[in-house]
Amino acid sequence: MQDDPQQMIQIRWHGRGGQGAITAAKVVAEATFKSGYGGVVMAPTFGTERRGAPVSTSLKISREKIYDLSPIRFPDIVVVLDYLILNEVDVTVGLKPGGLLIINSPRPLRDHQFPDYRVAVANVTKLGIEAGLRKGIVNSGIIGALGKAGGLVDIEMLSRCIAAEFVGRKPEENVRAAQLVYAATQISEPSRGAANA
Amino acid sequence: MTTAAKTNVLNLSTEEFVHPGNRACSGCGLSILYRIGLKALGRDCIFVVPPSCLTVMQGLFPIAASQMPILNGTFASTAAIATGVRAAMKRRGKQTQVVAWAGDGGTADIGIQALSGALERNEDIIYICYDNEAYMNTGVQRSGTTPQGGLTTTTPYGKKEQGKNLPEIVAAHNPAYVATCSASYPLDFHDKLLKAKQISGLKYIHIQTPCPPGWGCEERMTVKIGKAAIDCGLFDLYEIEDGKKQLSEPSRKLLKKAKLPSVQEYLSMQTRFKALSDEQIAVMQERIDQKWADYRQEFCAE
Amino acid sequence: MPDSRFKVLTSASTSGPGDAGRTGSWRVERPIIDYSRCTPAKTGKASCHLCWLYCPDNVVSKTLEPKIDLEYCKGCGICAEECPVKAIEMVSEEQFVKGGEDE
Amino acid sequence: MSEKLIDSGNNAAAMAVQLAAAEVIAAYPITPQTPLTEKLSELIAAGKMDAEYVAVESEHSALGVCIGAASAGVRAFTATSSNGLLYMSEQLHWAAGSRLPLVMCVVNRGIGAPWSVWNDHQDAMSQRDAGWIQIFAKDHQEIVDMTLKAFRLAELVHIPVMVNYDGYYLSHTYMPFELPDAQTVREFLPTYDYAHTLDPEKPESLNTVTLPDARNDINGVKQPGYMDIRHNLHQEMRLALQVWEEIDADFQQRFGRGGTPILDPYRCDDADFVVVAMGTLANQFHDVVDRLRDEGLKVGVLALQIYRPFPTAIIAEALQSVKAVLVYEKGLSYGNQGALYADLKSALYPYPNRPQLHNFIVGLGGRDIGTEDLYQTLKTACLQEALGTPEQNDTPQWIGLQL
Repeated sequence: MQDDPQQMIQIRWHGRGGQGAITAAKVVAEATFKSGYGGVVMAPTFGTERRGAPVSTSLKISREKIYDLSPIRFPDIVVVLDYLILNEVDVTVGLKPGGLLIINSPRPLRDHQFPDYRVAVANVTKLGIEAGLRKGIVNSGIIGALGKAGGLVDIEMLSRCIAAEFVGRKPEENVRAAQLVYAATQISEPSRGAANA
Repeated sequence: MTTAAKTNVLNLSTEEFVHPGNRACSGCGLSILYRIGLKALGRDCIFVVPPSCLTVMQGLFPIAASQMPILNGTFASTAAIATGVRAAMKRRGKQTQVVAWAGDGGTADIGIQALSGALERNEDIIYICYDNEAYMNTGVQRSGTTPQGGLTTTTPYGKKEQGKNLPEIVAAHNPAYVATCSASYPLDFHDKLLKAKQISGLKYIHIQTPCPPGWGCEERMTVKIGKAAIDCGLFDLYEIEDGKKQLSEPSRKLLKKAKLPSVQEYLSMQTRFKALSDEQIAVMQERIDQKWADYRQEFCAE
Repeated sequence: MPDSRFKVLTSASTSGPGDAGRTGSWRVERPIIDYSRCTPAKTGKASCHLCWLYCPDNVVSKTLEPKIDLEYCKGCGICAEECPVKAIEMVSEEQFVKGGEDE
Repeated sequence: MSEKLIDSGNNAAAMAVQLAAAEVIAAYPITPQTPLTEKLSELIAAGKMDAEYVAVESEHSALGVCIGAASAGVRAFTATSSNGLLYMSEQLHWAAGSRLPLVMCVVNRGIGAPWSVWNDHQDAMSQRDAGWIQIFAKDHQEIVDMTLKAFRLAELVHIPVMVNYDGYYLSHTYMPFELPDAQTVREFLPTYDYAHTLDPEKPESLNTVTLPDARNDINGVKQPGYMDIRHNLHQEMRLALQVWEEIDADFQQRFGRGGTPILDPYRCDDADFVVVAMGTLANQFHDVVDRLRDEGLKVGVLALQIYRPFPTAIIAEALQSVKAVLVYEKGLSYGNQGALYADLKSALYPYPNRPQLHNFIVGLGGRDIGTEDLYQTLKTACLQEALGTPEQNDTPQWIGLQL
């Protein structure tokens, strides 16, 4: 997908207010920009963000400048920072068949059945604690899962951008979390055999 | 407490900063203040003035009646504009004194938000409110400081509510300096300004300012009426520095008097109070007596 | 620097007397000083000068014989009211009208 | 050295203001502008920007502080949105009338009631007659470049400039842009100068009561009355268009970006149908235009970069011979039509072969503007051969209504 200059990759992030979905998307935006994508647009949920309430953020990535800033309707990738959101929000709305669904979940991959999609699962919450972060810090870790399953940017660039974003806020631990998640992420291919997005 | 040299009429500067032939009414209390006040402030000042009698008195384009640099601004933003001028002076490394000079409407009513903000930030400005107790520039409408019972064009049967005690509202912000003055004691005002110039932070000076057309009196009575307000104990001259209140001489000397002249004498000098009933005047007198009983406790115990 | 093509007209006033014209014409009564009673004039010493202090319009001089600039004096009478020795009398302007109905 | 980075629109604006070396910043928080002034206060507190930050009690005071500072000879800046802009409306007129060279960012947002924190252009449009120059940015690069150019324009022509950009679409969105080199900016932007700086050594009374008629000054020289002063503001605001083009040319020479200071056309050269829009909406049409071009329709989009002064002759010349002009806008003059549409219609009226004009109202209070909706409505308008009555043609169509 990176070879076609016209192709745009659209990532929608689901989290809760305060979980840092925007920061995570920002880090990935920065990393993709630094990796040579000329068009990167990260647009947070527009409006009144409240701690705990479900929020979404969109990230569009392209080789060329992006002119259309309207919200993502048909994402290629959906990232879920808290598997409990799956009960509240239909996170797969518009997700292209064969698209990638990344979930932070304590449950094994087999518990997350989405036959039309590639699914990547990691226990980001647990790995974050192992990395030395306070419980509930998942935004740096989830980037590792995206790094592994998304194949957009390598983990070294992501790690550098995480370290820069978290200056003064445990940068090393945050990088370690992303790297632990990168290593632990498990991926399943779509069972209905849809074409790769 | 900071003290300043006592100025008397003989050593008061003869340098004048306001031109004759300006548009102030005949017998204007504000004119006395402005003329004498500028002698204390000197030339290194920038004035910020909202719509008020002062706007008109200062001249109509292209002629200025005053020799000071003046920024005329919108009604509600005197203290904010003064803040901006002060910030610019700081940037330019200048000590120029920034003086906001507004009426009671521009201070107690529409301008109180900006004043409160500037007080909270303790901006290094002098804020002067000349209080003629109604909107005189627009033809005598009630203001927040119009006294209870006062007749104005918008209180044709007398104002029902009590006036705001603005200096106390200001003092509750704990600024660097609060003082009250009277147009009838211009030298007291002069010396309080000299003192204010020495203090950094926000200095607030509130001046009772008789207005013959607004108060309903002969023009020649401006000074007399202002003095009567103080002599009967209705309006007091004081300073608050570091949270400590001190009466100024014209009011302090009342502490020694067993009985003050009745407020009736002051009220009867002006037609604006002719709607007051005897009961209302009695209530007013009671309030004054109580205030002075409290003052005697507060200041004579020391 | 402003562009020379632009005149930038604003209302910026410069200082000068008589913005309201010759305000002496506002007067209905004229202050007349009786120097035989006026303290500084009588004693020849700088003293009193309350007429100068209280004059709202800057038309009284701080001189041993105080002078009033009738060009601009609005005739408020504060000087007369505040004079401690009652040396100033307010006299109707009618008395100073030259000539009469014939003119 | 210039720097390529990715950041939010609000931060882009803050960095431009930092580069412009504004010395007094006064602002009051309001969504979606807040992060811009938070960033400035942070830069100042951290010693990265040498300026005074005044945390004021209202927007009215924010512009009041700027009026004071600018009158006293110092470059000042504020920013706001929506009701905050309306609350300072009186001050806007005041700043323009006293010819203060202020710059303000307005992060466009719908106006209450009912409350909306989302984007449209009604806030800026409501102030179009205040005497401010109004420019509209389409992306972060334009926010940066226009803000820098705005300071120079304001200070050359002595008219305040409002830099508008879309709330959330730009303010909170991260995208790449290039931040110019500080030294080059210093060369581009001369030191601040106000013609009537408050000065005890040269005292003037500013904004004094001004009579209806011209009046002699103390030297006997005739000075303007109120109407003459206001006429001069109008004339010089018209003339500012030319200066804006000159500034853009100079900016392009120094920084390599520019060339479209007034109109930014996309595929308009041979177009029969031209969309006119401001801000991000104009950019959103790029893909729509490409798609319709692929289908054989000669369509283009023209972004209007400066709304006041309205580039009457320039835009009329550009559009006079196309078949139809389709004005899409995020605001309107209630009880009439879109303000931009009405302006454009009046600009084209003197031209004998003036095109058909259609007005579309979109995205009020943040209502999603579906790119598909833009495509469909534009296509329909282009293919519509049978025209309705003049009144029907002239009636704005509301796109995306849900009830």
